[in-house]
Amino acid sequence: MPINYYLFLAIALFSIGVVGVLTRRNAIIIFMCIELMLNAVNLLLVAFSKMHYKQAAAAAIPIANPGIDGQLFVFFIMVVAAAEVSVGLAIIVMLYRNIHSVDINFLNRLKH
Amino acid sequence: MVVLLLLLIPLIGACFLFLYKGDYRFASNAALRVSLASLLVMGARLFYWNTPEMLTFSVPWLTSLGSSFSLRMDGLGTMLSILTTASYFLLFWYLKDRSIERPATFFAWLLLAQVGMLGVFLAIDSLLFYFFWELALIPMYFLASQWGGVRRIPVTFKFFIYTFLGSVFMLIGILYLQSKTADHSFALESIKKIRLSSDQQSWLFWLFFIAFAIKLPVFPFHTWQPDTYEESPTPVTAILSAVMVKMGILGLLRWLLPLFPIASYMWGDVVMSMAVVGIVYASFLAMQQTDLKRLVAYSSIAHIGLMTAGAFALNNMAYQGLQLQLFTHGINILGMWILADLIERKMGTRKIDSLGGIAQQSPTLTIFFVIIALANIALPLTNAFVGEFLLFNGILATPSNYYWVFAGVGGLGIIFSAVYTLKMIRAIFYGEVNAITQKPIVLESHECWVLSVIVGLILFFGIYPQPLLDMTADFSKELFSLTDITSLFRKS
Amino acid sequence: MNALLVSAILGVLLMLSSVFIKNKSYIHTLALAGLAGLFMLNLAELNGWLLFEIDLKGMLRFDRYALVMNAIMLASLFFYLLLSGRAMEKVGPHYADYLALLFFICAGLFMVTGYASLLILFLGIEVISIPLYILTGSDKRNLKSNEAALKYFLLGSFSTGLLLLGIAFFYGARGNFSATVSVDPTVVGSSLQLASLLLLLFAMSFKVSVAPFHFWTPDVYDGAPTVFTSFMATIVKVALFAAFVRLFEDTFSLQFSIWQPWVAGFVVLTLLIGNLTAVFQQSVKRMLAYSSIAQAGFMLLAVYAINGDSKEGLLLYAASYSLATIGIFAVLSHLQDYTFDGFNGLAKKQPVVAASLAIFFLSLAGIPLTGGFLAKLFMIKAALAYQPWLAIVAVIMAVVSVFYYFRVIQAMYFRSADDQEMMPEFPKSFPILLLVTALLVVLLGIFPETLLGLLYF
Amino acid sequence: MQSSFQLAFLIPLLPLIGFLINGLGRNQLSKQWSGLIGAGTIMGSFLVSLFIFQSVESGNTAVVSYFDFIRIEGLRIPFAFQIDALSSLFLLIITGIGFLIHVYSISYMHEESSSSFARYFSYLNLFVFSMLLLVLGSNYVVLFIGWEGVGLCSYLLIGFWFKNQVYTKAANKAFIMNRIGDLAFLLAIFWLIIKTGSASFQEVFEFVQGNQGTSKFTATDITVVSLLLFIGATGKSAQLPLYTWLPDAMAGPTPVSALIHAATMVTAGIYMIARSNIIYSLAPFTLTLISWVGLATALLAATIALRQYDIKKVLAYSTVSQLGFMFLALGSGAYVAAVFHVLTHAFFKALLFLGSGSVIHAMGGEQDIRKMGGLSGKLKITYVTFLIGCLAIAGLPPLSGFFSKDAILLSAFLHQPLQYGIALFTAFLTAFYMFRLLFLTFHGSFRGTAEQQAHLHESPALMTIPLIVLALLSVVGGWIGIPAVLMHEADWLGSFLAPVLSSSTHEVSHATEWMLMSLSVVGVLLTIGFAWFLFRNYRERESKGLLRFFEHKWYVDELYDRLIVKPIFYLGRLLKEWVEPRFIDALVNGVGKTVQLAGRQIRFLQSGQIGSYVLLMVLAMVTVLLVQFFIRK
Repeated sequence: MPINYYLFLAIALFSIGVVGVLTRRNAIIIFMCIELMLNAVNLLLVAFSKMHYKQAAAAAIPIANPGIDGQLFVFFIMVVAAAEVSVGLAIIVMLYRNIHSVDINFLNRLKH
Repeated sequence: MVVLLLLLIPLIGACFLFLYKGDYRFASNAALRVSLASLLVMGARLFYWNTPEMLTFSVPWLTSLGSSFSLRMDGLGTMLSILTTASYFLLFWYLKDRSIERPATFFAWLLLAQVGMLGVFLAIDSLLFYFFWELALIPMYFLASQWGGVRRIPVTFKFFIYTFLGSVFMLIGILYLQSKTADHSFALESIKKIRLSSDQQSWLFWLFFIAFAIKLPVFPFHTWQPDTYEESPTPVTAILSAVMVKMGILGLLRWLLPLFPIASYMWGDVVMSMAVVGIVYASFLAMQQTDLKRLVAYSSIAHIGLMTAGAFALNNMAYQGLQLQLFTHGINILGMWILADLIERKMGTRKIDSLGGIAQQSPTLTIFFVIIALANIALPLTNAFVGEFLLFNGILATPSNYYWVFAGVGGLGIIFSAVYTLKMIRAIFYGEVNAITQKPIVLESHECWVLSVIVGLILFFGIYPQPLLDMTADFSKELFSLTDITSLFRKS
Repeated sequence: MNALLVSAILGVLLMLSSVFIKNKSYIHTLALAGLAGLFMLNLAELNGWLLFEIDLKGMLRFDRYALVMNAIMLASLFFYLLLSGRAMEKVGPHYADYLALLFFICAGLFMVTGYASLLILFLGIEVISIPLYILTGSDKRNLKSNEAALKYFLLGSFSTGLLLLGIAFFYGARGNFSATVSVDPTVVGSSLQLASLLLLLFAMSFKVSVAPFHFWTPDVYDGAPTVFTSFMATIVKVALFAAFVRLFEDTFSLQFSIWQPWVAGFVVLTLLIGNLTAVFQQSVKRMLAYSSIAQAGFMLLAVYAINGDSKEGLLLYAASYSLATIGIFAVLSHLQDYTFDGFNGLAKKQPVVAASLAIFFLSLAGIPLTGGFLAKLFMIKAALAYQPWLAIVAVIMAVVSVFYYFRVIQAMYFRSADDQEMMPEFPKSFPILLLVTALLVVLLGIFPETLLGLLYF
Repeated sequence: MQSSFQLAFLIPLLPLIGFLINGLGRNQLSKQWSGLIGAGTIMGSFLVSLFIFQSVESGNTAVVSYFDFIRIEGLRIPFAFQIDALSSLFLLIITGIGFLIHVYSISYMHEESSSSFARYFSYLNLFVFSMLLLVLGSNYVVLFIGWEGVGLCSYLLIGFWFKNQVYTKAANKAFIMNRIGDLAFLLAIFWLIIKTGSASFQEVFEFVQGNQGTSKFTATDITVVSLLLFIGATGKSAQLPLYTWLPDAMAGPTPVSALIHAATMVTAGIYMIARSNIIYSLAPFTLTLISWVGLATALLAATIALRQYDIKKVLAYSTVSQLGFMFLALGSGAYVAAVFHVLTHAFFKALLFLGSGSVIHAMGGEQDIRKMGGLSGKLKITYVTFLIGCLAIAGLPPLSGFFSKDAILLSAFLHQPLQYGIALFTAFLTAFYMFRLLFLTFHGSFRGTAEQQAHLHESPALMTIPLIVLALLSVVGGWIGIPAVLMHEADWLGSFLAPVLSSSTHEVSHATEWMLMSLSVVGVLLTIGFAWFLFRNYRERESKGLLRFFEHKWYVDELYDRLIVKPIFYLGRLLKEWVEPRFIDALVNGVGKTVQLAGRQIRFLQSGQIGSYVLLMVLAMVTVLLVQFFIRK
């Protein structure tokens, strides 16, 4: 299967995430959309890693396990995303405690 | 070495006064001593310490940028250093035993400004020049804004912004020149070596000229000046107009003309028109003023216009006259400000309409005022005459096609200056005394001395200006050789 | 390398320390000592003495530039802790934890200054961002703080997404994450390359708050507790700029002609928006937020014109800008009234503080004899080598900046306080420390060689 | 060089010393002392001038150089004195008459307080100093120094009683009008310096004669220079259009009017043009212009003098008119005649002014002749001397005025008969208004108040002696220039001045000359008779028509006010009220305003809504990507 399919799929997912961020009001849903963007990137990385592996194999370049770094990167992204989730949810909860809402439209004390 | 001393003495004095907050008497005396010291150094330079190594100083500084801390005192520098040290000494002498709030800081700022101005006069490294240029500006800003009049804050802020805007354009010009030099240095000598096309010269010319024009100020960049002069405390105004405006002229003479002679010729007509229009314009406004300080301020614009026109006359006569005028105008205007301050302090008002008849009560003051005012309108046998004589002579001999227009229109200044000066004298001193001018103005001895010294200088150099002319002869000759249009066009 | 590891360890130590040590001043002292140690270690590494011998596998590269930048950041951080360390206590009860987070962030800073692989860049940025989200929201009861935290968090992770997408494309095009010069010019022109280049440009621009990706900055800086705003606006920002410069100096140097015009556009936009918006602000804190955008515009010139001047300039900028801003925020955190009138008559009551503040603002405005001037000078010089008009825009904007910086000076010196009890009280040592910082700023403006000398000898 | 020339520096130095002593010691010196110093110093320089004069007469001339006033690359202006026939002659006039007037002043000013008495004499000495500098200078710059110096002193002395703002206004007017001329004079000097590279008379004249018409010094140059110099002269010597200051200048003390505004200063213009006669003889156009201007001035002033009632005003206008005659002479190339008239005019006009001073003194400050009359009885000496003065100015032989005026009329006749006619008519007018003045003042019945009548008395000796001396001079002063037709080899003046002044010698038959003389004499006599008939016993009459026009001085002052003063004032106000604040300054402030306004607007981008932030960011990114991928490809 050519790489382009993965590419377009990932970009589509990413765009969906962006559009979600643009359109939704609920902080948690926005955050989910951001996660969607990250996962699109994960998909892309895996696909590329596979592609590079194939190329290396075809060209018989003597590198130790080619394309592995892409997959490693994915794990890092997951870890970081997890950390972000914890912090982000904590922030949202704190906010909810104070204004009993997670609608970002109410967040405009700071402006101009 | 001398040059370094000249900078160090006021600097140390300033730091000392900043740290040590003395009472008025202490502070003024300390400042007086400091200014006396630098005046003595200057005198020593004139008579003993005039070997080249005495007059130059250079240490590596900001070498990574290609700059260096190098000073040199040439004829022009000497003239202006004398002016600076003398004006400061006279001013501080005059200010002796006068109560100002936070005196120590006041004098410290003034001395710091002196460092900046002397640095501008002596620097031969363009970046250093820019440093001192700004260093001179900041203290003036603080002085005017802290001890000034009611509208001081907006007025002085405008002054600062305006001047700063001009100077940053110059900074770009300086950086551009440095990038063009062979050895990537800011030194004047290596900048002089660059061969610039006339287009490059043109826009560099404007980058520099704007800075100087605002500082001077030349019409139509002058609008900050009357307000600032009016709102600043008069001693600060005195320094501003006696010494600081000379920075602009020096910029023209040492940087602009020699670096961009062709552009100076190409744009000479434009600048000269601005200058002479400025003379007439400022005279007209001066005739209309009712406030003594504003009147003197506008008259000073007119004088500056004449000097600027002279600078662009591009011939030896004008250069000589201009440099002589730098000194004489400084001394005269200093006298005018001191007198204005006296009158305001003793009479409690600056409005010339509400004064009158002072001549009956205090003849001595009147004599001083009349002499200095007449020197201000360049009556023969006063110091300003020779300067203006040579200036006008040079303007009439300028290589432009409109030389006679410039000379004629500028000459109107001779008439108008008489008009507003005599008007002022008549309104302030003649006529019957009124409620305000009842009590006579008794000059304290030191005030009397200061004015006598000024009058002495006026008369001496009015009768025998030769020493000053000789002082700047070499500089003028060199400048002329660099800006001589005929030879320039023969070259290119 | 030394500093990176040790700072992480110190972070853990401090986190635990809150359990054993109750006296906050001890913790403060401990943190200061730790910082001093880090500084020493960094200098040691600068002289080639390493604590551990680790095979970095080409992931990190601590060259001179990175180390000097680290040294600058550590020094700034040291002064930061000295000046406003105690002010943190006002924020909330978890004093030790704030300090711990600071040290973790430090580790992240060293990663972004010294990364040799985009993976480390990504990790570094995250290690910086996540604790910053927490610090921003650390004033839990304060709605502004909450709002700022959420905005920062959402927008920050959004930009992380961009960054990652860019890295992914990069990987696709080059087959590795190494941030060194591309050896294979054929791939340079490909669409993937282009896309990754632009996406990374956007992401980095966001992190250093370059227009049009600056929108989070004013709100977050305004909402966050002042002490942490000061940290974010200075040390973090310069570190990220170092990363920015390295990315475009090494990784994308071959696409110079492609990205330079865009960067130029961003510079102009940033200078305009930052300066013009700052002119109209009423709160000094928010004004400083916008001014930090404006300064970012100047620092971006270092990215625009990658050459010796601009890199040295960035170092000077990092030092002078951080010190000045830290000092200003330190004073600000002691004030009740954040509007310009809050400074009225400070000169009479606190001459030393006022003088130091004046020096800081003069430095930010780029008046000669201060570090700020030389920094701007380098930048303009660098830009002049490519585009005169860019330099002209820059200086004009520098003049505009005088509009708002001098409003504070006017308030301090030329106006008198309407009510005296509003006047802030400072700790005994504070004015002296502030003065020292100010003198450092001046020294940078007079003898920059001492700093730049570290780069090459 | 003649030994006596070494003393030349004393001539101006002594008055300067007098000025310094009187000026600095004005509060210490008693009146006697300051008067003594004032007059004594002038006496001293008069004696020195005599020495020098007789050694000049024996044919010596020299340029005595003291120090370099200005010495720069390509220009050297020494501070040097030129001693020749012309300057030595003027030296005598200035110091001689100056001395007499100083003496006169001692008694005339005795009512002043001692300090202002000393101030008066210091000014007077300073004036003499500057005037001597003017005539002694060997180059245009030194001449100009004196030129401005006398202007200054005239300003100070007109405004001597500075409490009266009318006087000070007149002083300002005098100074400023002089400045207008001075500007032209300066420009002429600059022009000469640029063209010839020098300002000293000898070098300039040699250069001009050497290179006239060549590219070095074209005909245009000559015209320009001569015109500018002439404009300068009109300012100082009160010619059209710059004459109006002189009548107002009568605000000063009467001796001052006699010395400055009749005898010496106002003749500086004639001196300067006579000095530059070499340039002028090359500029026919300018000469014609000068003659016409002079003539017009003479006529105008004479007509005005007809209807003036202030005794000093009449004399002032007659001075203007006489100066016009001198310029007519210059214009007709008769420089000697002009200088001759300067000399004689100095005698009789000083005499007349001092006489009027004596009258005013007697009348207790009254100057309006309508309030006088019949004074001849009380003021015998004054009357006689005044009568001599009138006869002299009217030009009756053998008094001095006759010879000089005759010379002028003759030259005019030769130059341009029409001018001769007008000049002759003007001469008759002169006789008419002078005798009108005489009759109104001294004849008929006294028209003043009673206590004035009681107060009437002859002035003290210190005042009458100068009158007598001047009267003698006015009688004999003309005999140094008796034309050949009356006596052979008697034109001493002409031969004396010949080396300096190029005299136009075109012969005229004796018959014509006789005819002209007799014509003028008869005419004058008739006019005097007419005046006697009219004013023998005067009755106030409302003047109407042309006379009214004359009485209001042709409304020239009003005209100038409308055309020059007011417009300048309104223009200035326009600049102050509108151009400066609303235009230039508004432009500057506008920039700052714009910055703030822009800030105010851009601020609203920061809406505070995360959504809008993201949207803007995404939009920016999309634009960049699109441009990069589809346009910049």
